[in-house]
Amino acid sequence: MGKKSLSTEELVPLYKKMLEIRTLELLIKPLIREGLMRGFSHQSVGQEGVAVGVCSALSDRDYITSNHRGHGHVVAKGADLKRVMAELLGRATGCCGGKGGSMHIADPSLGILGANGIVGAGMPIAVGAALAVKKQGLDSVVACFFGDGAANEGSFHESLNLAAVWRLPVLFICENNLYGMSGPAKKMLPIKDIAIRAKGYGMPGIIGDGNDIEEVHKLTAEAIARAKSGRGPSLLEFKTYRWFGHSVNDAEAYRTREEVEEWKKLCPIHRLRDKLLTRGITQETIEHVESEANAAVEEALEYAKSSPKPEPEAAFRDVYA
Amino acid sequence: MGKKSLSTEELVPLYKKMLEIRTLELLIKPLIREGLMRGFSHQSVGQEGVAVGVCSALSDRDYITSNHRGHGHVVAKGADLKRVMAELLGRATGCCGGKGGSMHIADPSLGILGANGIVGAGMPIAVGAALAVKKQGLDSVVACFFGDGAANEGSFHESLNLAAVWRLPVLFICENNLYGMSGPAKKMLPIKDIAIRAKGYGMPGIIGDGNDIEEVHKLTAEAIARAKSGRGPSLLEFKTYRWFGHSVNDAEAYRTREEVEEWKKLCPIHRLRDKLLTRGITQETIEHVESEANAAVEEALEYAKSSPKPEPEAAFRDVYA
Amino acid sequence: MTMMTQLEAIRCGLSEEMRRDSSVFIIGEDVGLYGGVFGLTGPIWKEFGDDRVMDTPISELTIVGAGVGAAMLGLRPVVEIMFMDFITLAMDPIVNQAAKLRYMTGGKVKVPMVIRMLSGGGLSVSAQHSQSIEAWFAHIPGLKVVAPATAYDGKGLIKSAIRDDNTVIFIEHKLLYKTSDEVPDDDYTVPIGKADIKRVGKDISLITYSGMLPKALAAAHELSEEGIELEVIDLRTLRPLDSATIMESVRRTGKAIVLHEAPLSVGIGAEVSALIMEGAFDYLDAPVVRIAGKEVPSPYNDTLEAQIIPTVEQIVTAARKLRNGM
Amino acid sequence: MTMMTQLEAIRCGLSEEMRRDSSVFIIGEDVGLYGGVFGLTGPIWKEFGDDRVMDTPISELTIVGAGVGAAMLGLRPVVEIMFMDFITLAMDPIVNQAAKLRYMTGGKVKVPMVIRMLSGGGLSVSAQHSQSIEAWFAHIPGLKVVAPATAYDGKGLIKSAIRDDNTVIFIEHKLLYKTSDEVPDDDYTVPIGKADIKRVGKDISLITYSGMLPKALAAAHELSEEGIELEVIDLRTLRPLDSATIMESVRRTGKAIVLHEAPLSVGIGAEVSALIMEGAFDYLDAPVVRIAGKEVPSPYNDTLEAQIIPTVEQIVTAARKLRNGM
Ligand SMILES: Cc1ncc(C[n+]2csc(CCOP(=O)(O)OP(=O)(O)O)c2C)c(N)n1
Ligand SMILES: Cc1ncc(C[n+]2csc(CCOP(=O)(O)OP(=O)(O)O)c2C)c(N)n1
Ligand SMILES: [Mg+2]
Ligand SMILES: [Mg+2]
Repeated sequence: MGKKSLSTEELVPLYKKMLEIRTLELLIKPLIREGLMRGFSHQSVGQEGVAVGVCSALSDRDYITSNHRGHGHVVAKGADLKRVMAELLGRATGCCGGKGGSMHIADPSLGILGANGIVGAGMPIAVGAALAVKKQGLDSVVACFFGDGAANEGSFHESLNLAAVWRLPVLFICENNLYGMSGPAKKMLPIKDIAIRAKGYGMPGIIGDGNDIEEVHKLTAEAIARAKSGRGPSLLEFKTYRWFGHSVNDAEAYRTREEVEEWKKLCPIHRLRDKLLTRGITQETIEHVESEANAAVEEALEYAKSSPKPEPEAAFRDVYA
Repeated sequence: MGKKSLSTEELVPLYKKMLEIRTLELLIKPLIREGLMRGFSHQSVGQEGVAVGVCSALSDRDYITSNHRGHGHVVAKGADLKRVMAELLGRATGCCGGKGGSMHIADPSLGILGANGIVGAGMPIAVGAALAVKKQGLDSVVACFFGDGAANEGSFHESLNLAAVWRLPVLFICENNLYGMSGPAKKMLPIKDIAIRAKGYGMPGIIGDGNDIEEVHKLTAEAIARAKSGRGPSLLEFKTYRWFGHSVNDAEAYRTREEVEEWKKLCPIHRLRDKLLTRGITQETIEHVESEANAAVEEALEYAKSSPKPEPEAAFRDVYA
Repeated sequence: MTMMTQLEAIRCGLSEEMRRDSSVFIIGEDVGLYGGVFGLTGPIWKEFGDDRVMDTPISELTIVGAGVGAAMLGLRPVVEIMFMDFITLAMDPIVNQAAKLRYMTGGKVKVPMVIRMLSGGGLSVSAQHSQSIEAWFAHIPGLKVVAPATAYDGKGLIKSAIRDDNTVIFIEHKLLYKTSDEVPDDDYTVPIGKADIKRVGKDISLITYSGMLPKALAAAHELSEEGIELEVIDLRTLRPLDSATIMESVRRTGKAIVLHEAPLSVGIGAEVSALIMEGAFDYLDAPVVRIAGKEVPSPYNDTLEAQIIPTVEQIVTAARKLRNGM
Repeated sequence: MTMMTQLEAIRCGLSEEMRRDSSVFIIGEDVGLYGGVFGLTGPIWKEFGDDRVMDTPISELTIVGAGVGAAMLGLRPVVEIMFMDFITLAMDPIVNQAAKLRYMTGGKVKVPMVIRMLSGGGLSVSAQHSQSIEAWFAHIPGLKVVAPATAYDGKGLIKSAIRDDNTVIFIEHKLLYKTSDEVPDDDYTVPIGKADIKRVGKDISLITYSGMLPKALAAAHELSEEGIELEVIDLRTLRPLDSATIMESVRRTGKAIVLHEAPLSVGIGAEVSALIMEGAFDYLDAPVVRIAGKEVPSPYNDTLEAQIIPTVEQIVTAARKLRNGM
């Protein structure tokens, strides 16, 4: 915190984190096909720059709320790959004991207040968490991830307003990936940039390239500094793109292959890789990191697969505290 | 429509309308004290300029949605004083048969889609009505009245967004009377002018003096012209003030007597009266209009008082069509 | 007659009504080009285009509220809310506006709107995409609530719902979409407020609706082989309930089971049980048995989820017990 | 012991808990300087100030949602939603978040929040300010629901609700605020989940809660003069229901009336009736009688409103009939 740009050395573990997320996300479709994973699952391939960039600026004391497309966010915030993978496979060792699944991964001990299946629902929760931070005098911020589609929910408006009037330490992180499920942001919003809405809440509205992890980190760090010094929330809009369909079944009729290909050229991972190489990180180091990331996900998958399923009685636990 | 300013002659009936509203509103407290009126009731004394100014620019084909402070809106839109008064007294002859009361006055045949007891709830309804107008190719607009407090509800955001993306013929009329029930707009909103929020919906955000009926009329007429020519909705913020408490029981601890007195000097009715006199309307005409307005309200009250109460079985009618 | 899935039948009913009446239109998230989460509205969009099948921003409160406004002006919106769980965001326009406007205005307006939503578990989609909260709507005067369990009823009821001058909550179940049955080729409706005896039986009345109907019929089949004849009543409409059909059956059989997927407490089953208490007490050989979803949110893991949704076995066991007077 | 109104008692319970535990705070619209619509929170604000009694913008969804977030971080928010009717705007944070978070995270979090709201009719405040929709919450696993009918229970239950580690829906009734009874001066709690026999009687069990308790007691008084002894059970908690107390009583009396102000269909009364069917069928001399609000929205006119809320006379008549075996 405070420090706004990362050294090349500091970027290396972020490269690894992005790779871990991507590798994990690439497993989803096969896992569903094999019947090992069930339910709805939303992949964030192409958006790793935002998740990792934002979380790289957060400390262990900070919190996030996430949405339905949350694998990247939670892994970036430090969730254990093994337990995430086990959760995706519905195992007893999963971070929610197999009861939450893809849309509900949470680990409050790591500041992960939860993914969410309800579009926009994380925003009021983030505001409340920030209120608790302020009331308790903690040195923390809450970063709240949501999409361009969620920016049209009433919860967006009420949350930004409340956070602003109370000057709460929240970062509203909009991942503008150009589409809701299928609804193009340019048809669902009457404005080009969601960040414009910040004006209506008297807070800074900042636009960044979500596929440039350095920029994401820097802008986030600035907003954190602002929040921690008591100057209140910010709205950060990161332009990015999801490479895959909304969920596993999506004909993607609402966009062209060309558009997808154009965005793939802006891959946040490749861009960081190129930068690292230019800045003197060796090919060996890169490859080492890549194989480490692969191994970590591989290990997580093995862990998950060999983990026990929850015992049936677990269905009846954890309803009440 | 189209014509943006009113002749002095055209202002006279508006003067009368404002007086009718004020006279009616002044009856509320006594009626409640006498036990003739029950329930919650919110007076709009001081805000007549907005109600009458806006509705003076509307035609019979146009629609309004109103809120809990709706007496002025519905009377300005042409609701029959007798039937409004009868409704306030819960009589069978009331415009809702005595079943709605102060917060629910409606008369769709006059384009009055209803007052509303739920803050913000009229906005989505207005959007839907405007959608119907557009779909049916009607030459109508929908004016949606709401307060500064309502501008913090999620419904505000969603409604402005939807109306904007579909370019619907809606006028969002915010009566900024500086307070919600007690919450001062300057504490409940992080911005000075609610009209700023229009930017977030790519629509014009216009600020007007709500106590200057000519200005209200002119700005409304412009927004109507815009809407009818297919250029979509506008947000109009009229600064005004309620002279009385939020409802009948209100200690008004949240504001000073001085503030109230300052605003009373800006009385929309007196201001119009002065203008009319300056512009050559005679004292006699003014007094004639005043006594007519008084008589109309008096007559409405008599009508209401002498009207029958609904028969008990009426409680069981009108649940389903 | 054509064999079709319930999804096709509902689509067919929607299309026919849209052809018949130009004031009918569909409004919701991803209903157009995307075609709806399970593809139901896609072909309708192809036929009618963007004006009649309207994709909206993600704004449930205002989608439903706009439905109310459009209906007040004489249109017949069919609002799609995707998963029923999301209706939590739009209860105000339904309950405080649509259900009450007619009454509050002394009969001056009507709100002919249909709100379609998907309920139920069984797909491992966890706690926020699996609920069955029809009981909420069935509790609200001014609303009608239907929940068809077959293709035939799906088509017939969507037509009735659209033609109804009141707001109708139309509940579909994820697992029923793929089930098929015979659907007439010409125009027909299924009346709102009328239950249907899906299998005649003399021993026990089993009252159910929506996603549980196939399990009820499977249990009836199994029990029949042991000589226990279940009468399976499909409520189809949850408000108003067809008390006459229930009573006639229970008075005949003297035994009743009520079955639904929603949690037990204060569910539709409670209402049916109470109604039977009031209308057939003297005919009952044994207390009415309720079989319902467990009192927990829906878990992700499928083994866990299977624990909380009523099973054929549970029905069979309950029926045997009832028959044996235990 | 001090004689006080229910409003004072709830206020007193809130203040005491706020003194005891600095993590407790009140959040809602017009709760501070304005003091709440009926003045309940005003003196608390005077004592604790803006930090502990927080006035919010008019944003129900986010007020409740913020309560969830604050509770997840260890605070104990007491959210005020003014009239219960407005909760239609905040069902998502209650039902999809607060009620499910613990389960969805496999027990990792708790959401210790209280949501206070005013229910009921009788003040001519029409259809959007008079509802009693407690049945919705009582249907949702993960929530607790309480509805005290006396000053004593009001204070004791608000304390239990605040100390509870789960989300508790706390329902107050407009007409009960002014009713008074004796309240102990020292710290005490009323357990959640425990009904209370407010009047002992041997002939008929009358099960009720919230705003109907005074009418139940008035009817009991009147009936007693004719030699019919009503046992009046005040449920106090609507989820979880205290089935044991109900059963014990009904098995003793053999007759039961369930009474509430909310509309009949799929209300709490249905659940109680069904429970009695299941737990005391063989003890019943007659079917359980439900007395409930009429199936209409609340009208403004007071004569009309009186038509739809259960009356003492209705209870007396029902009890006489039951006693006479009709
Ligand atoms: C309240 C609610 N409405 C609708 C949905 C269905 N849904 C899930 S994700 C989604 C699109 C969200 O778009 P965006 O916020 O841009 O996030 P992205 O999927 O692009 O990451 C929709 C409509 C939902 N889960 N919750
Ligand atoms: C959804 C909802 N929340 C709260 C209330 C209670 N309430 C009624 S009017 C009001 C203040 C509204 O303020 P504003 O919109 O500025 O209108 P004004 O009263 O100033 O005309 C409040 C909080 C309500 N009726 N509905
Ligand atoms: Mg998106
Ligand atoms: Mg105001």
